[in-house]
Amino acid sequence: MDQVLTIKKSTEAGLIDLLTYLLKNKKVSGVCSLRKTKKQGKFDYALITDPELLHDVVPLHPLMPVNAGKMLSNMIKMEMPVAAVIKPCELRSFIELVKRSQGKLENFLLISYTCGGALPLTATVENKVDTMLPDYGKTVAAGNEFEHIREICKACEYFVPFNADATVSLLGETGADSTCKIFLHSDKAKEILQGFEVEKTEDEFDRTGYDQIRERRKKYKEELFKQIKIQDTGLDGMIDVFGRCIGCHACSRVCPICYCVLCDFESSTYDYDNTIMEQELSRKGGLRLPSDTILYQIGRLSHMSFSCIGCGQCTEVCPSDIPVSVIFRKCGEKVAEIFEYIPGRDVNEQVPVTIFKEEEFEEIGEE
Amino acid sequence: MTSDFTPKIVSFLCKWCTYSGADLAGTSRMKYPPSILPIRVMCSSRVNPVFLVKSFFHGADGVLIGGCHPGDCHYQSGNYHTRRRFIILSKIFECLGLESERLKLAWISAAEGARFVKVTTEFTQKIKNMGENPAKRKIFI
Amino acid sequence: MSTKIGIYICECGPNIADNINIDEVIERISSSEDYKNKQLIIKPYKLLCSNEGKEYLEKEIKDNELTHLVIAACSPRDHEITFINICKKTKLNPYLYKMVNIREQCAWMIPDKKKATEKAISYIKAAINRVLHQSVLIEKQLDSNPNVLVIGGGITGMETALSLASKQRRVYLVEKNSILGGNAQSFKNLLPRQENNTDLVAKKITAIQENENIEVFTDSKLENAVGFFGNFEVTVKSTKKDQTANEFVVGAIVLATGFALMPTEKLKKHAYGKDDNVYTALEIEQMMKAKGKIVLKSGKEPKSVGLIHCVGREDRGYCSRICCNYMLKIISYLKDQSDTILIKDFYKDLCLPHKYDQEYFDTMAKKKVDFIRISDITTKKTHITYTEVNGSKKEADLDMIILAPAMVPAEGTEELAELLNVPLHPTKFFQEAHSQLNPIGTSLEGIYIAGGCHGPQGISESVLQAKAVQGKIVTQLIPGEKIIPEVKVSEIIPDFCMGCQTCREVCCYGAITFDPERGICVVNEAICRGCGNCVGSCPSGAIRAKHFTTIQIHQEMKEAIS
Amino acid sequence: MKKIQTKGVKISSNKDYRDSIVDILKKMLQSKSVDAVLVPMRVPAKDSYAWILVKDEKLLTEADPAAPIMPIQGARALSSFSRKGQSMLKIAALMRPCEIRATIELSKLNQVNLENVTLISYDCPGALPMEDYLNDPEKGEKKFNDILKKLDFQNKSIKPVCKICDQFSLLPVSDLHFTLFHDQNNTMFLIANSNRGNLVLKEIGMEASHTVSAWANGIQEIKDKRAAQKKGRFTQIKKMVEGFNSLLATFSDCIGCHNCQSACPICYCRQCYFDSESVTSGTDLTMLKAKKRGSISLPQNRIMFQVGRMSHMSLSCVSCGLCTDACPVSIPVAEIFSYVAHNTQKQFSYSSGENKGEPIPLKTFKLEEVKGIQELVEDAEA
Repeated sequence: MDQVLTIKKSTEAGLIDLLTYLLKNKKVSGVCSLRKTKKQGKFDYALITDPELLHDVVPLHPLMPVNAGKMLSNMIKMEMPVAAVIKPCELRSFIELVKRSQGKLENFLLISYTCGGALPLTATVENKVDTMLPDYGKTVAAGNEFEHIREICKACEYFVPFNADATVSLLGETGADSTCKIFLHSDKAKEILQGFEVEKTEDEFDRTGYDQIRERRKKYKEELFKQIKIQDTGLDGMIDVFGRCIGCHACSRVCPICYCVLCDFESSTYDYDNTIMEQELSRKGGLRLPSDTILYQIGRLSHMSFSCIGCGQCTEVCPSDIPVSVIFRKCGEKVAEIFEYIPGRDVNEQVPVTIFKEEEFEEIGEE
Repeated sequence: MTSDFTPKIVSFLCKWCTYSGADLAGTSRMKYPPSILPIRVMCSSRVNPVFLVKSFFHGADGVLIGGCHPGDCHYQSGNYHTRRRFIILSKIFECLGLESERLKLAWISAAEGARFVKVTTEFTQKIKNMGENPAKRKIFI
Repeated sequence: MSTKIGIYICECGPNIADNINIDEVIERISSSEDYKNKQLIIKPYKLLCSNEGKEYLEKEIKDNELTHLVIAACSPRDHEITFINICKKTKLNPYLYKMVNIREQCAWMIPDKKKATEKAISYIKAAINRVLHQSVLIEKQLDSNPNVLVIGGGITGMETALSLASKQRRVYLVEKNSILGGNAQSFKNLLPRQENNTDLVAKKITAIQENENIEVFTDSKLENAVGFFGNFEVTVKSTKKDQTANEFVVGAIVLATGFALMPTEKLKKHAYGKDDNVYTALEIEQMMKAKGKIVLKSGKEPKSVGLIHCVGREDRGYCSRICCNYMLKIISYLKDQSDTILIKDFYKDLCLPHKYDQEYFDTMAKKKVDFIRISDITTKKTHITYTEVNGSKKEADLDMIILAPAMVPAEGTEELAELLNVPLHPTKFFQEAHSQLNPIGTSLEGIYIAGGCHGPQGISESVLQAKAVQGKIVTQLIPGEKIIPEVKVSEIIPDFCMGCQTCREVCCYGAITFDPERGICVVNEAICRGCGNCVGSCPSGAIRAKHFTTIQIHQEMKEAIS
Repeated sequence: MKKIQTKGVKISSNKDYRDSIVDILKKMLQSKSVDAVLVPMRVPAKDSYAWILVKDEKLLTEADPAAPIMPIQGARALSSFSRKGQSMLKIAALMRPCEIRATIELSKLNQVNLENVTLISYDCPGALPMEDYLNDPEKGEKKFNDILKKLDFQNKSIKPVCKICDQFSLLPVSDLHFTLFHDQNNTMFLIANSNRGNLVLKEIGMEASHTVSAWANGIQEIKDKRAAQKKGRFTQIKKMVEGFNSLLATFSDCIGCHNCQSACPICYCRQCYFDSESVTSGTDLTMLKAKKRGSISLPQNRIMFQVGRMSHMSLSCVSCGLCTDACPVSIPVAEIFSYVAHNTQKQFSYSSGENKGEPIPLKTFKLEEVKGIQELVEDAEA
């Protein structure tokens, strides 16, 4: 049974109260949240230890300058947990990283929320966040998708967090401007917030209450997947989509699942000696340089597709405007389906490539 | 496609089972197409899926992984991992509309010389019917 | 020293020469653009594996100061080692040599000489490309400890200890109970000849006690074991309080932890524990041994007895193999006791796997025993309801019920498996390295399994396995000899390793450990078998399979594609 | 300074400039003067360009010698082929002057092997920003065609960093050069600027006999205009980056993706120092730092990365503008780096990519250099 905190303030103000309580009473060593920067209309993630500085935090802003899951994985040694307010997809990516020993759950009190989707990076670049927010808020309170959020967010069916210690109810919460409702799921959260004196009740967080939104987003997802025609156009379709890839590998750099310090495809293994390239050149008459443009994409898919949580950062940073995230999400979903795997759902669910069952795919290799 | 098209098939054969199976086929003087150029590995699980991707994009008409039957892996469970990796890659190929039929995984034991011949002959024929790997001539990949 | 590659093509008498145009191979390779600035020496020879051939090759390597060697001949299965040994006689490192199989996988399989020649050329070129990217590997020699740790003091463990102990080889025998003997000491007689068992077990125990090369630890268990074949550091601790731990080094470990019967709470379906006159077969053996006869709780002899086979077989998912036989033994105990006793034997399938068994069954069948083949059976007190295979439902009231419960691994098997990193079969018995080809090995070199912990089996098979383990250890762990661990192992490049432990999880040998201090994984080269699974699993490219590096394989692929 | 050639081969002027260049490249392949040419080619989806090393002359018809955009720096493409050492093949690379300069810098860092490579430059009017082009490639093509047609070297659509580029024409390191910029007579010249260039001319049966002074004067005029624009722009940039707070404000959108570094031709490192454990493993300090200051921004080290990268590569920066193209949050990285590079290079009287022989200042030193330091030391000692 969850414990429900009800604070008679706007959702954001209520959450800030909670964070302030945590930090003031030294229940956590720091708070990790989005905040306003000194420059108007710009935001970044921050680790805050001084409760006075919490007045700048905007924990529920629909922005993702970086995927926080990747960010949290870098915080290794901590004597007390840090309270982190992150989006469900960021939390899922963090779980995927924890499975790969790239982060520690016990370092954090993970607060997430029912997510209405994130704005693209351009919203901040073009200083549009402040003007968009009121409409965004209203749309989310009504349980709808704001038109300017990332495409991949409109197609996201995992907007209710898995594995959060606490969930802030935001999506479809009509009273969000006057009431803040926070569900505490874990004993850790209940214990840490024992002394936080607000209205507390017992209730079960109703995951099924969002079915309508989920169905709508799933539908949108199917549409989005359909638009990516690669599946029907084969190799030429791949070349059409990835032909303009400049091989900068920005997608992998911002990807929370790509945790390698050096991507294998940037290693000397893939610096071919001249003989290999000259052989290709002779056969084709022409050779793209640098080569292995599509190989890299498929290689990356083979490494991480089943763990893709669809945060959309790759699309955001692609200088060639390739819809990387839709393609990866689509492939990822199809691959994960084989193993009935949902990335980030459960920290004890093992990554498909680390395990196997003897009795599976028995027809493979036998014919 | 001209009928004298000889496909190039990169084959990664596990030393203990499939490579020995191929040897047995030879010793028994069985015949199979010369399209197969075997690369001997200790275990099929050594075959990184990217080897298949690389073979495919660098112009192989087909790629074959040969390993021990499930349960018979010389290294206990290597082939189970191979199987999962292969499934994942095939699915990715499928999602991207690439010809996953050019990738093949076959369990062939050291005693199955005839099976080695059957698998390689059929696979070669299948690739022949499919024609040359289009990636062979694409310059923009 | 500049690169100088020697390529020797064996004609293998007519075997290769008849179907491959060797002159053309030589001509085409030596004129290839690919090796324009490399020094190639390429020559044919009639039979390289002959004594003359070997001498010729040795001389060639030395005289030409070859830096790399390619032999195009038969399958490496036949002669890889032959040419490695020649390399070893010269200064050429054997890992700078590559063998090409142009016989089995070329000359013998392609009927068309032209095509076979083509294939031979690309096959040899792939080897040249590869060999140029191979690296020197140095074999290490490690001291080995000849001593053996045997876990389990039952028949199997004792047999193993006795067969191995010698002046050069100490055996440590660890038994969790206070006395040796294990399950076998409960049996009164042994099949098939109904020999008296007490003597046999006692003789073994005495032999162990008298053997000064065997050290016995009763009431003890294995506390810790680290290391690898030839060098396991083990700690054996007494289960009694305040006992100090014994630490010593052994070269091999034998698991002979035996079996137990299915836990009694699982036998409730057959009224076990609910009625005083429901017994397990083992209890009957114990009763026979103690009292010399089979009696009811009341002390009276039973007039009617029901025997139920296969108890728990469906649950466990396997046949326990020995039960049918010992049930026959119990029938003989009962018939010896009273000629008129009514015996109903309920079985689903009879398992009579040994050459003596059928004869024994036939003898018993003559003694007026109802062998009833059933499809289902339930017991309420000593009242039995059963369905025969023909579908008819019947009932019976009997004085006594004797159950043959499934054999299960002894208590502590899982714990031991985890401690040693030895895999378990889904039945929870130990998993052998290969069910047919290496049934007494485990996935870890130097750790062997024998007896009931291997799976349900009788004493004869257990002893057989003990002997097999002995053979394996005696030939592999020779006192005073060094062991040469595999050199074609994996190595982790620390700078690229992220410590995600994917490799550790896929390695079935426990050869990879995580170093929390550095946050990276480390390969224990002495345990690694070089399969390369970890390399295939690492997304960071942080693991290199020595002698099977990605770059070496890329070189072979290049030729396969061209 | 090497003397710039004043004579060139007159090339038929009736044709489109692209065809003229392709014709010459074909001749080079036909005469076996080179084995392959590296040229940009429009990708099949027609929405970008890729570098293709062409051996089969038939493919050259697809080549686009002067692409409107620069998705990948030519130096990077060449480096991917020749990093591992000298190729057996003789290659001609047709690139923008900034790409040639980056190639020269990379050759000094052993990332390009210039043996067997002929560098061909052309008068570059600038490139379009990737973002603009990708929004509507056909419009981009048209726009760029107009620029070429009108010889509009001051067009407002080109990348900001191109507008302040005064090294857009024949370089001392070019082997051959096509003069796209021409006078009213529509004359286009091919200039051989090195022994290798002359040899190629000879092999394709051409001779440099026409004087190109009119072209040279025209180029000089544009150079002067661009230099003036540069000066003006640098004054603005200076304000954007001088002082920590301005720097912070300018990079306030930075998400720390390091894609500027990925796209940069000079950043050749396999792994950036700022992505390496030496920088990232200090994360245990994150908490300490946060405690000391009350809060810290995440991800850490974003400004340090920018400044650090400047210290690593500004001496070789060629102001090609790929960093700005690659920046997902549209920070004018290229102009900032160009400004910094201008100043660091001035310190050593070095101009990146101008000269093959001149070592990168960080690889050498002179006993008496960097005016002012000596005085500072003396003052301190007094």
